[in-house]
Amino acid sequence: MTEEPKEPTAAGDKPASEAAAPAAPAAPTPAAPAAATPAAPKAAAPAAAAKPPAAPHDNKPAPPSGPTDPPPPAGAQIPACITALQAAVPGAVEHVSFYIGDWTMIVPATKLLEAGRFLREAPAAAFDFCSDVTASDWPSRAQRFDVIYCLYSTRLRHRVRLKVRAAEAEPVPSVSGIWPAANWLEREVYDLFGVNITGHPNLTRILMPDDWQGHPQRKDYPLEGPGELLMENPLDWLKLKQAREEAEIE
Amino acid sequence: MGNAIAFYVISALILGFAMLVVTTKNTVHAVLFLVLNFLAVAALYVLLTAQFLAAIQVLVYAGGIVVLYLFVVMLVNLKRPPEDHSAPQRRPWLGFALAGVVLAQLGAILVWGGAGDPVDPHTMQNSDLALNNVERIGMLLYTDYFIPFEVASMLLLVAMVGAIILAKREL
Amino acid sequence: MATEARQMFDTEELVINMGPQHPSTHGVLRVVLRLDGEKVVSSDVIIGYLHRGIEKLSENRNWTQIILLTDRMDYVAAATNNVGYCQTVEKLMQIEVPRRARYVRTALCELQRIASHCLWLGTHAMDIGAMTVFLYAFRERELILDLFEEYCGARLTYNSMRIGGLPLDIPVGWDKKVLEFCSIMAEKVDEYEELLTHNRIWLERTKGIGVITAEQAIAIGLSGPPLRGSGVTKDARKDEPYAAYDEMKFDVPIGTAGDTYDRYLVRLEEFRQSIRIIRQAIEGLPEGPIVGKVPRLIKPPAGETYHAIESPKGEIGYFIVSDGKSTNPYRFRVRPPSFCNLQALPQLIKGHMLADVVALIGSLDVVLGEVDR
Amino acid sequence: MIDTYFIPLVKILFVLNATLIAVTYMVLLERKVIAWVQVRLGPMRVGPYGILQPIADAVKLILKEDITPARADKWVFTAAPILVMVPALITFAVIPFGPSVHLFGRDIPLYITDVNVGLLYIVSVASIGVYGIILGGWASNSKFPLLASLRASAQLISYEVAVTMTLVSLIMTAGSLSMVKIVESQFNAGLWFIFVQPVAFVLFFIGGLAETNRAPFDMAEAEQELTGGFHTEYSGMRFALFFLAEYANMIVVSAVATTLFLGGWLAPFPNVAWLNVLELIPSWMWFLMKTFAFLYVFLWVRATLPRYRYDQLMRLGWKVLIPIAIANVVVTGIVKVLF
Repeated sequence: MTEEPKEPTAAGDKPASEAAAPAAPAAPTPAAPAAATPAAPKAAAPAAAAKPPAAPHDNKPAPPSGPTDPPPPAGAQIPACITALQAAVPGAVEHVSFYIGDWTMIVPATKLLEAGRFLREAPAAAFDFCSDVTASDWPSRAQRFDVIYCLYSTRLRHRVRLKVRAAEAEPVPSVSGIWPAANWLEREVYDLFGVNITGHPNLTRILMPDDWQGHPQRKDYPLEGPGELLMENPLDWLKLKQAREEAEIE
Repeated sequence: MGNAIAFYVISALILGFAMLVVTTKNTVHAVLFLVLNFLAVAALYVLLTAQFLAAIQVLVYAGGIVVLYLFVVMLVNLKRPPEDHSAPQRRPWLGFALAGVVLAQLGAILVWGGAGDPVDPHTMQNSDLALNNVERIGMLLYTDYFIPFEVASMLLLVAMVGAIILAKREL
Repeated sequence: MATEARQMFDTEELVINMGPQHPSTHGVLRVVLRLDGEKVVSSDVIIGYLHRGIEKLSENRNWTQIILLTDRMDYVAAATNNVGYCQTVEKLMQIEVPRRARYVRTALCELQRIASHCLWLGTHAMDIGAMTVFLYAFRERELILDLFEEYCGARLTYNSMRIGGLPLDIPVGWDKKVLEFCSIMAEKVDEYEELLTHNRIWLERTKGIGVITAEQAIAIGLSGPPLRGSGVTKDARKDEPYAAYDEMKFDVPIGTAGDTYDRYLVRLEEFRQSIRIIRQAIEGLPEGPIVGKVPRLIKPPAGETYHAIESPKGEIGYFIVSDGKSTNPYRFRVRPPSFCNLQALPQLIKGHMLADVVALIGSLDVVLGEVDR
Repeated sequence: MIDTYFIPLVKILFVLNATLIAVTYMVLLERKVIAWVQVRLGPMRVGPYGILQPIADAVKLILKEDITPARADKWVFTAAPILVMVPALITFAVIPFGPSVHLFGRDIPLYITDVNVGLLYIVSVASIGVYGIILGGWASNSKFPLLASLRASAQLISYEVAVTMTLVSLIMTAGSLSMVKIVESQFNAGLWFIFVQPVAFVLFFIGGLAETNRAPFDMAEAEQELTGGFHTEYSGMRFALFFLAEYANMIVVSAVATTLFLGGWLAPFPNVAWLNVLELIPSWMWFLMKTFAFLYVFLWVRATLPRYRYDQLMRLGWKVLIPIAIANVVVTGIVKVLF
């Protein structure tokens, strides 16, 4: 498990909770120790810096630092496709995990395209159906986004999940070249999370209006919508609203 | 007496519509006046008890050809605004000169054309021609004027094939 | 000279906005079509008009409240959404669902499939001009809605499942009514077949329209009847059996040419297979409890999973991450089949006429509530 | 004086009003027939069994606001529905509803006039009807109606050719263009022309469907694709004119088909002796019954058949109907020469 270099300001508890997770057997344990201080919103977070650190309503425990990727239990036999990938593309598989019947591989962004092409062509894997591409947001983690690719093979009828960790502006190569199905799915990930996907034929917003500010499905995006507060300054918002009214009128 | 008045009214209509066709700015209106012009000519045929010709005039001219003009005008009209009167490529004097020449020819035909004595419309009413003019036109067309009829049909065929080659992109 | 004459006749491309308010786009779908005369040169699909942010909303709801939200995604097949969601959470919490509940779930899913296919057949035929089939298909759908109303009190948004099993047992006499419905439905499907399958105009409007090969279909991510219409045998009920499908005997209809007509035949055959499954499920309904051991306060352990089932539109998948502490899911993601099937629309309608665009939107059977979430 | 002006005027008024009432009740009949086919009841609320529905529709359409879209060509926009309705109505001038009847001591023929180019008059007037649809689509100055009007003009022209070619073979058997003489020739032949010219009948029926934008050929106002086709922008009285003109055209086509193929006012097999009991039903009643039967088939076809695509429609028109019609003319010619 290579340790990524931690930012000094990160909440001190990060390595402790990481160590706690793998040691515990597959049975779940409360990941975040009670002492975690409410994670102050990072300076990088898009929320207006001027906003006072909105302490989440106090009874909610601190957001977990990252997804639990329990390592495979000792007895489980790693499926052929993963071992074939590890052999074919060195360094492609950072971590393999197994949880209630699903195999997941954590793949570095740089090796994603190679791994994807291998998984699609290799006879042992034959993942020709990319059923889903989505992301999950862990604001307290340096590489905040987890881009998840759920793959399925129509011939061998088995599933696997790839995970790529990416920071806010870190480029993630688009797999729409390998699986055209991922085209719209990646557009949605960009639209709702703001993951910087590169090499996508037409990366524009798909669900939100084109002139929308911000990415709604991030954890620090207020549930009730942008309102005046989120804009860098309310004046932009007013100008935008008037422009939109004129557009309707003429 | 009624026929004479009708004749003058209808010819006035024909001339009026013809003028309007040339002068209106909006091309679609021009085409519509052309249709009215053809209908007035058909009315004139009815006046001359040539019902078959009137029906054919309405069917072929007013109902067929001008619809295709309208078809083209509607497509073309979409793109370019009608050019104004002072467009460089207009040659007004040449136009008036040609019109003058045509007018002179018509005048000549009218004066020396050896027009027979006009048949008074009443006898026309129940003459053999009026009663079954379809048969008479049929006989005339397929006996005396058979060759021009065949040449005309060949001409039309060639025109149709030409149009298809030009317009259809992938043959 | 010919080329110069050619320019003379080059008509300009006509850009037409089909939707978002249009009689045959089955919801607020907007397709911008660039037409050359009647042929579609290129098109792009604009969605998002019905985006209610269900995924963001469900991250602030507790686990049982989310069942309501899943009703409103594919509002034509709500029961299947509920079953899909509950099974994902049961997989997360490793709860064992009793056999009786699984049988009822199978029956409900298949009833929902027939209802969804009835609506598809009605609107698809209406778009191509055959107005009568719409009324016949909706007459049958009415019977199913009555059955659902009797079971869970609602006709459209059922809220018909609970995590761990059923909210309540099936009412007395309900199973007899379902069997009676199956017999009625069997001959009604033959009636649809009579009206359309060998109808010259129907054949001409659907055969060879919107052809997509098996590889293209898999690559673009089609699933469900559109994928099986191109000859790919992928059906979550057979590949990853859930509920009680492993105990049911049924076969999966597969098309060959991958055109609108084959997708129509596949769905028509699915009518009959669903009736067969419902009969087996209801006749073999075992006795026993209807809910598994579910803790009062549902808090699945930390972890994430992806579980896909076969909705009438295709493979609907739930990717849920729970952080083990709070009563809300940390991340709730739905893989909507209509969204992925709709992605194939520009590729399908290229080079077809305007009337085919309408037939193809119907053939993909898209529900905008699910596309926009 | 009475004969030449007064009686034709009365006949014209009678036929015109009868047609307008028939057209409004055609709307109700269509909704009822399609409803029965679709296992529902149709309009039942206005008056007993929905009888007064047409009046309700008429009043509603009169009261509805009449909108002219911005930058639409006002004159042409108003003229279009008139250009569709008028040709449909003036065709009734030559349709014979019955032989002459003895009323008020005078023999009154049950038709307004008998022009010796009757059939040609009908076809040429029908070709004027095309203008209304084209101009209606163009004048509303929006994309969908324009596309619909382009489609409609191409469809009507190609089916006009098909119908005219079909009628040529019929005129060869009937021997005259005048509608009254056609019916009389069916009387002399002792057979309706549907038995003499079955192919022409089928072609005329299909052509008639296409001419009036009905059933499998209603491309011009395909709601699903062109959101209402050429009369999308129309509302109020102008829309009513378009709407009623369609039904008037339907009645015209049925009446013409009855006169040409089903023996106008003749009872079936007119001069078969023992069938004379059928003469009890007056001749014009026969005409109305046959026209109604034809109209019923129109509605029935609309309820069941899906719609053709635009290019299939044109292919059917040019590659199927016209060749068959021409072949039919040739065969009729040969038969007439041999026998």
